[in-house]
Amino acid sequence: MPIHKVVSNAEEACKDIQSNMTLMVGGFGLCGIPENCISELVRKNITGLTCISNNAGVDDFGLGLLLQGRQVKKMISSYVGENAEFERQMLSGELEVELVPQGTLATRCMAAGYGMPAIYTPAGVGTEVALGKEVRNFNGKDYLMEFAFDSDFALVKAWKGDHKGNLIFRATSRNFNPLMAMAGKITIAEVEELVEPGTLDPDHIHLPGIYVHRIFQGVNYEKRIEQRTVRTRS
Amino acid sequence: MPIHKVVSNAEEACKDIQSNMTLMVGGFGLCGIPENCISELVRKNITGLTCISNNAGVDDFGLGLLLQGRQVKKMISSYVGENAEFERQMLSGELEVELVPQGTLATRCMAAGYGMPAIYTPAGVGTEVALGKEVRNFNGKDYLMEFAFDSDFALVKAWKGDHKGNLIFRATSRNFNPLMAMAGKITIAEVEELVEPGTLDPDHIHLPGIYVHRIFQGVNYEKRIEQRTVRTRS
Amino acid sequence: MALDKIGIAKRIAREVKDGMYVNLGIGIPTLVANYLPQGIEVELQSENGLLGMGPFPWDGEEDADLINAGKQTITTLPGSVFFDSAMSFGMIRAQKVDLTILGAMEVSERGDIANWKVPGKMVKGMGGAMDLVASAKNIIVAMQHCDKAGNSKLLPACTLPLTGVGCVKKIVSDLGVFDVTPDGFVLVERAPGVSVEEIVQSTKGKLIVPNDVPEMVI
Amino acid sequence: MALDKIGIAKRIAREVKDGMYVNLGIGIPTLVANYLPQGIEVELQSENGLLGMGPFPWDGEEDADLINAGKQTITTLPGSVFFDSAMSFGMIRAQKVDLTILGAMEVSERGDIANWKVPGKMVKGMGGAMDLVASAKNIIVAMQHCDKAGNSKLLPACTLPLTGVGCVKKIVSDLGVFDVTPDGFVLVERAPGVSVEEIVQSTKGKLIVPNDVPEMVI
Repeated sequence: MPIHKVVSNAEEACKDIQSNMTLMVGGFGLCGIPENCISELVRKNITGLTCISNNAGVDDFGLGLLLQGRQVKKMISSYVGENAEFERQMLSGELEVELVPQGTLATRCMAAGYGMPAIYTPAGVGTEVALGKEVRNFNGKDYLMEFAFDSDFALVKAWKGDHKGNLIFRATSRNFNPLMAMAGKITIAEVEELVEPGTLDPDHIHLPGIYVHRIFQGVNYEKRIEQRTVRTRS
Repeated sequence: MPIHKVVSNAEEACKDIQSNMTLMVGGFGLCGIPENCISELVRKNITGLTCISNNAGVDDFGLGLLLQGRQVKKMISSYVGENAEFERQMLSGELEVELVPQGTLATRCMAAGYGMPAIYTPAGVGTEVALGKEVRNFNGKDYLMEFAFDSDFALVKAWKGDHKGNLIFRATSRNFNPLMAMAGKITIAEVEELVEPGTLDPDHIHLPGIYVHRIFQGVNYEKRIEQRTVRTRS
Repeated sequence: MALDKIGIAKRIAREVKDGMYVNLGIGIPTLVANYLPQGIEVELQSENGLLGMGPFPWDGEEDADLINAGKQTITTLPGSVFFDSAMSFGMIRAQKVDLTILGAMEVSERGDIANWKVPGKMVKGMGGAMDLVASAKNIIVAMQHCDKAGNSKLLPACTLPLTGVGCVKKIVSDLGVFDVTPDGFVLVERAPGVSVEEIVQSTKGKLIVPNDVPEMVI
Repeated sequence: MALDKIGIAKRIAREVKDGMYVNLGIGIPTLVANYLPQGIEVELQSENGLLGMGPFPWDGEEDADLINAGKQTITTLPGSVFFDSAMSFGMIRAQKVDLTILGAMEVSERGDIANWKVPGKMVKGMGGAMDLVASAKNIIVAMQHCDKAGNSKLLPACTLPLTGVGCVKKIVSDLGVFDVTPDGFVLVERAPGVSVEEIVQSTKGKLIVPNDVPEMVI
C-alpha cells in the first residue's frame, strides 16, 4: 500500500468505484457522513451498490440521495427509520435490506480491520437475526457467530487528517468511521482539514494511517442536523 | 459499579487482592508498568498468584520483584527473556509458564473487555501453541479459537486520569494497559497525574472510565529503561 | 388515572441509583434523564459513542457532531468521553452498563421483548436494542400497557418478532410497575387511582397479584 | 567472504520498496533501518504500539515511555502514531503491514520457521513472532546459514518447535539470498566471494541452483 495517499478531491478518490460494488459508508444518522464522496457517487450515477452503513440517511440527504436515484441494490444497516423513500422501496421489494444489530455491525467492521474472520455476540440469539447462523454456548450463555464484513471500498469522514492518512474524529461523529476505515479493501477518507505530518499529536490520533489508502480535504460541508433539540433560555 | 473511584494510594487500591488470585498487569517490558501496585503486592507478600502480563520484568524490577519473592505460581506471557531468575524457576519447574503469542495475549484481553467469549487468530496454527485447541478454517485459512481472559484484578498504569477513571496513556507505554483495564473484573489504575473531571479533552481519552473501578495518583515513579540505546553526538 | 409519558419516566427515574452507568433508549426512556433523584451521580451512556451525556444544548449552541442515539443534539459534561461504536457495544456486551431502559411493543411473561418490527407494516430496524437486551444485567421497559384497541401488550408470549429472550427484569407501564419473574409478571405498584381489577383485566400474560399492592407515589 | 550482520542487513534493505509498511524484528532486522535506500519513504511498525519509528534518541534525550519491540529507546518522526497492542496486532493480522523481517534459528525448505524455543535450554517466548509469521504477506528471514558446529540451519524440516508453517518467502543468510518456493530453496545470489559449492555443502534442505548465480553487490 502506498504511503503517498493525498488526492485532490472526491472525484479522484472515487475514480475506480464501480457499479455493483460493496461500499462501507461511515456515519451515524447524518452525523459524520462522507458528504463529498456520497455526492460524487450520485454524480457518477453508478448503480447496483451494496451499502454497509448504520443508517440510510434521510430522504434528501446522506445515503438517501443514492436511494432516490435507485443506485442502491442492497442496504446492510441497523436502523432505517426516518426515511419514507427507503421504506417504500423496501416494502415494495425494490430494495434488498439486511438488518443487523448495531453492535454486531460495528464489531463485524472491527473484525475485518483486525484480521479476525468471525466474532461471537449474544445479540440476536433467539430472534430472527439468528436464522441460519451458528449458535454456540460459552460459559452457559448462547452466542451467534457473525462474520467479518468484506467490502470493496470504505468511505469515511474525519475531522482532521494528515498526509500519511492518520485521522482524528470529533465528538460523536467518530461512530463507525474508524471501524469502517479499518475494514475497507480500499479506504477513502475525507477530512475537514488536511495537515502536514507532524501536526497531529501521535497520542491523539484515533485511526492510524496504515488503514487509509486515499485522503483529501473535503469542501462545502453541510453537516445537517437530523433532530435539532434545544433548551430555550427563559 | 460506583462512579466514586478515587482512592488514596496503592495500599487502599489493592486492599482486597489476595493470594492465589489471577492478576493482569499492564506494561511492555518495563515500559508502562504499574510500579506502585507491584510494590504493594511485594509488601503484602501474598503468594500463589497467576499473572497475565506480556513480560516478567527483569531480575530486580517490575514483576521480577514478585518472582524473587516466590509470590508467583504461574506466568501467562509472550516473552520472558532477560530475566535469569525467571528462567531458573521455569526450568526447575518451580514456576508454571504459559507462553502465548503477543497478539493473542492482547486480543484475549480485548475480547474480555468487549464481552466476546472467544476469538479466532491464525497465530500459532501448526505449532505447539495449537495443541488441544480448536482449529477452524475460514476462507481457506486456518485459525485457532482462543478464549477471553478471566482475571480477578487488572493493574494498569496511565499517564493521566480523572476522577471518573478516564485514562490517557503516553507514547508506547499504552501497550497492554487499556486492554487489561477493559478486561479486569476489578480494574485498578495508577496514574502519574490525577485531575478533575473536565480537565481531559473527551476526544483524547484512550480508555473510558466505565472500565476503571479504582484510581489513584502514584508516587516515586522510577520508569526504568531496559535497553538504553542512543546516538552519540559526534 | 393512568400515568402519562412523563409519569412513566418519573417512576422509572426512581430505579436509578447513585453511581450507575445507564443507557436510555429513544422515547420515554430519554425523558428519564430529566427526573433523576437529586444528589445522585449517574453517567448516561449513548451507544453512538458517548459516556457522560449532558442536557440538550441551549438554542444556538447545537453541534452537528454531537448527538445521542436518537440523533438529537446534546452536550457533554465534565468527565465525558467519546469512543467508537465497537467500543460502545463492547462495554455494553461486557456488562459495564448497569441499567438499560428502553421501550417495547410487547413483553412476555417470561421477559421476552419485541420492539423493532411489525411484519408488513413497519420495519425501522433494531438499532442497538438487540445488543442491549442480550447483554444488559438489568433491563427496565417503559411501555403502554395496552394498544389503542385496548389489547394487552403484556402477553403470555410475544406475537411480534422478538428483540431478545428472557431479558426484561421490570416494566413500568401507564398502569403500574411489574417485576418479571420466573413465575410471570408480579404487580408491584398501581398507578395513582388505577385499581387492581383494571390491571388484571388489562393484562393477558400471567399476573401475580400480592395481597397488598401499594399505590405509586411519584 | 561470508556476510557479517551488517552485510546481511544491507542486502535485506534492498528488498524494501518505496511506500512500504515494514515490521523489523529484534537483532539483525533492526539494523536494516540504517541501510534503507536513499529517496524512498518507508514506515516502520513496532508491534508494541508505534507506526513511524524514528532513530535512536540522542544521548540524554531518551524517554522511558518510548521504546521499540526490542525494548530499545527510540524516537518518533513527523506523522508517527501510537496505538494499543490489540490494534497493533490487528493491523498485522489484517495484512496491512507489507513486509516482515525477522531472525530464525531454522527454516525448512517448505518455509516453516523456528525461532522461539530450544527445548530444555532456552525458552524466551515467541513474543509477537507467531502473530507476524502467521499473518504477513511477505516474510524475509535474516539468519546465519549454519550453527557454530557448521550444521546447516536451512533444513528439509525444522527440528526445533515451530513458530509458523509455510510462511517464509525469502532468506538472506551470511552465504547468500534464497527464495523459498514450493520446490525448495532457490539460490538467488551468492555472498561476495562465496562459491556455489560452499553453499551447496552448507545447505541440508533441498536447494535449487540455477545455471547462473550472480554474486551479490552491496
